[in-house]
Amino acid sequence: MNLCVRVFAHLKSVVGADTLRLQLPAGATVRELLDVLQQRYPALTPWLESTRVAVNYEYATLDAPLREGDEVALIPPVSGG
Amino acid sequence: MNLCVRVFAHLKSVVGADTLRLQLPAGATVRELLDVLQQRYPALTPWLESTRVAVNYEYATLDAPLREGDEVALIPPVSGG
Amino acid sequence: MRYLTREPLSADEWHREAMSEHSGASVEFLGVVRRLEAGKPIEYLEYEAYEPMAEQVLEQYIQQAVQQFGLSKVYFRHRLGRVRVGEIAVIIGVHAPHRAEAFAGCQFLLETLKRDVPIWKVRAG
Amino acid sequence: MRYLTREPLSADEWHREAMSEHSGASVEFLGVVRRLEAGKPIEYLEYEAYEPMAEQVLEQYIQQAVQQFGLSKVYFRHRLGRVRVGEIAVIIGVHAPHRAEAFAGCQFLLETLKRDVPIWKVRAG
Repeated sequence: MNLCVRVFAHLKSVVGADTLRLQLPAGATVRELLDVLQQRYPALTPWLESTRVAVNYEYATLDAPLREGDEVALIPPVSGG
Repeated sequence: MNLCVRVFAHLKSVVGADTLRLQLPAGATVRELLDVLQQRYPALTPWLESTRVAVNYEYATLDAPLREGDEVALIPPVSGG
Repeated sequence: MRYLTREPLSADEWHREAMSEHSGASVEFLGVVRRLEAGKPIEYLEYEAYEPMAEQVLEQYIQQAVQQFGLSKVYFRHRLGRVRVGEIAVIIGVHAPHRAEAFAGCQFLLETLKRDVPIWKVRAG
Repeated sequence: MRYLTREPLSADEWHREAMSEHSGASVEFLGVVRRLEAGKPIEYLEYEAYEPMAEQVLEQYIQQAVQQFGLSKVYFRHRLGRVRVGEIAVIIGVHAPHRAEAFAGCQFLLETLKRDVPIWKVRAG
């Protein structure tokens, strides 16, 4: 399946883009997505421990399965207010 | 010494006045004042456990000595706000 | 009287207070007379105070709050006499560098009001 | 957008909200940009958000706060883009029957903002 991953705040300069396009096997999990991202963007590695993943505007666990068309986002620690 | 004791809120209806005049020996304490008040106004007794005494606008302990001219007040539980 | 008044209260005066450039947080509490008092419908509450002592106790606690929580501004007003349903009985506003101190300072002043400031609800009607 | 805006924030709109007769407490928090950010003087902060998610997360937490604390009204606005020193970045206002729920509800919303709402300070200048 094709996935598009949105990237926010300082992670945009880490990966050099605000949207990443990936191909993953159908049913891949959030953890598998993060593994592929680390391989393609090694500079992300130190940031991933503090990064959460949102799927369709909700925080997702590492073992959540992804589906074609999901809106996936990398959410670094928030700092509103 | 002559003391004048101010009374507030529902205690005014308990003693039937908003100011009480008392004669006490020089150096009498807050506790001795309360003993005299209980004798003169037995209806006060059930209220005294929850009543604090202020001397010159500050809460006073039971063993604080009183002086001629002190402004003494009986402070029932407050309910501002 | 500085903190007590018999006039209707409005928060407008507090809302016009400028914030210091070192204050990042403003917290405000308004206490308003509710329709139900002790489960019964009312039209008003009447407040009485031992006024000079209430002013002095408030002044002491406000100074303590400024020190303890690093508040840059405090606004405190309590109304006396008859206060109708929907009208403001008390306003407590504080400015502080950060949110934790602002909430703690405002709540400290409200709790000391409820515990130690000689003001009483003397009548509901 | 309901809770996020790129326009300057003012608390006037919140201050005009009427209180229900069953609400005895109003608590308001204003977060304002300070001169010193991380110890250095600044002129402004810039905020970015993942806007549709931020709106959805805020809506969920506001509904939770209304239920959990019995709030009768909630006002929440966060500004995005450039916010200058002294300007308001966030307003959280709540009405509740009593003071404890009002403070708890306002602080709950502020803590969830700081923890879970995808908004970031992306630049200081």
